[in-house]
Amino acid sequence: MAHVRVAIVSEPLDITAEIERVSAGRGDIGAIVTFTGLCRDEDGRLEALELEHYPGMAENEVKRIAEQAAGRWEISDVSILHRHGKVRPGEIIVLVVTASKHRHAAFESAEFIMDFLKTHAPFWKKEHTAAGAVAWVAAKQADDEAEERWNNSD
Amino acid sequence: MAHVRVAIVSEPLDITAEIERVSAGRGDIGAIVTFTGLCRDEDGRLEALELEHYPGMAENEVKRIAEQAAGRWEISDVSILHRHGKVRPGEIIVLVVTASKHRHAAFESAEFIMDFLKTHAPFWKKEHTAAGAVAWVAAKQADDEAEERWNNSD
Amino acid sequence: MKLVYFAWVRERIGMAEETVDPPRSVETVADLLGWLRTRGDSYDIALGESGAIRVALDHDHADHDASIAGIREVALFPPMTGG
Amino acid sequence: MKLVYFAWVRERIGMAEETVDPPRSVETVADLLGWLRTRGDSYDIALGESGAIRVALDHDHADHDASIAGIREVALFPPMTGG
Repeated sequence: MAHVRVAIVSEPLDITAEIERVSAGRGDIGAIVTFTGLCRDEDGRLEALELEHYPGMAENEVKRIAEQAAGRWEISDVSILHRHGKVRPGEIIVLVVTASKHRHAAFESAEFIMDFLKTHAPFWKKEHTAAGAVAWVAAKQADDEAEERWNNSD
Repeated sequence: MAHVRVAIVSEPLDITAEIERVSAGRGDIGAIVTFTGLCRDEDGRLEALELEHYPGMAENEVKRIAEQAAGRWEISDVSILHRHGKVRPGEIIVLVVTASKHRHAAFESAEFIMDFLKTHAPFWKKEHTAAGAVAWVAAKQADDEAEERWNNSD
Repeated sequence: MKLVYFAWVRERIGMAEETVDPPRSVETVADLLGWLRTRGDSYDIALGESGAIRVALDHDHADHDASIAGIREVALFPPMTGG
Repeated sequence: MKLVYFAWVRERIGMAEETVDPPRSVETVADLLGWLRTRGDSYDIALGESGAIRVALDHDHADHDASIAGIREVALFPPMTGG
């Protein structure tokens, strides 16, 4: 069974530390895929994103997604780290790391995890613009469709 | 057009430095995907991989693959770094970084690049075992098939 | 039964959580949403586009036709935008 | 015309590169491979499984039926195993 690590944190995420944690002293990993989701500045309009989450459920749901990926692909390690609270442009919102002997398992499991995080993890983004406006980010139809495709057998 | 960076080097590769190079001071990147291909120890049997390459052609071919990816997906940055010479277990053989506003472009372009590197980049791996044996690594049929699928329209 | 609200559902209702004791006729999530909307304008505005309301029962995603029998915590929120 | 060899093709032929002047009848990569195999056992062993031999003409991948007219550097090597 894969090593699964999940964390919902309010501090900045460190990709280097997470890769190091997964790969240090290991001779059995051939492929590591990382996905880093960053806060964009929207052409300078955005001052910050505020990430609300559902404590308790968020951890459970993210862990469930990690375990689903580990059950579906031959991966030795999976880490999912997600910020909550205020995030500034250029900072990391979400970090996914998957490791495997084989590259396709590492790629596909990371993409699966991102598609399910978007549609299943109880987080909500609110935009704070430099001009002082505040608005909830709307969910994207494209994210539902991205998740849907994993329900087909492949 | 995307920022393309390609390097064929004999020194250890640094994933952190490359992510930093791509993302530092940028507010327009929403997604970064990295692929790290590591030298496995084959249950302790492997002492080192020796990577032979075709100087001149290797740089050209890797650059061509990066540019193909940049032409096919909406990516703002693509880096491909590849080792040559002796590589020890746990060290990085190849590092691919793609950045985009959108996650699917970043994932797919990185996977495309890896599939084409395996079949088109003029590198050859030789195994040196701890017991002193030496053998060329055979190409995998699976790699040809992985490359083939990108020729279908999608 | 504890109700918890998130994002614009929370803002429109004007609170993050409350404890309620719905009548026996409220058996499903859909029943609960209908009953809540009778409790005031803020609820009606928050839950009016009921197709946009997502639900979790004791931390598990659920559909609007799910039974709420025995559930301790019902969460109501908009479509998620994490990741 | 410069020939360069890599991996086990290089090891079996016993050198990394050489300059050759094939006869006029040698027009394609396949012709070149056939002519090289007449030059000695080491060539015959290296290039015998011709289906396993990959080719680049002036740094571009090419098929065995490609013309070598005007080419300055021909590379012969096994299937690649990089990445």
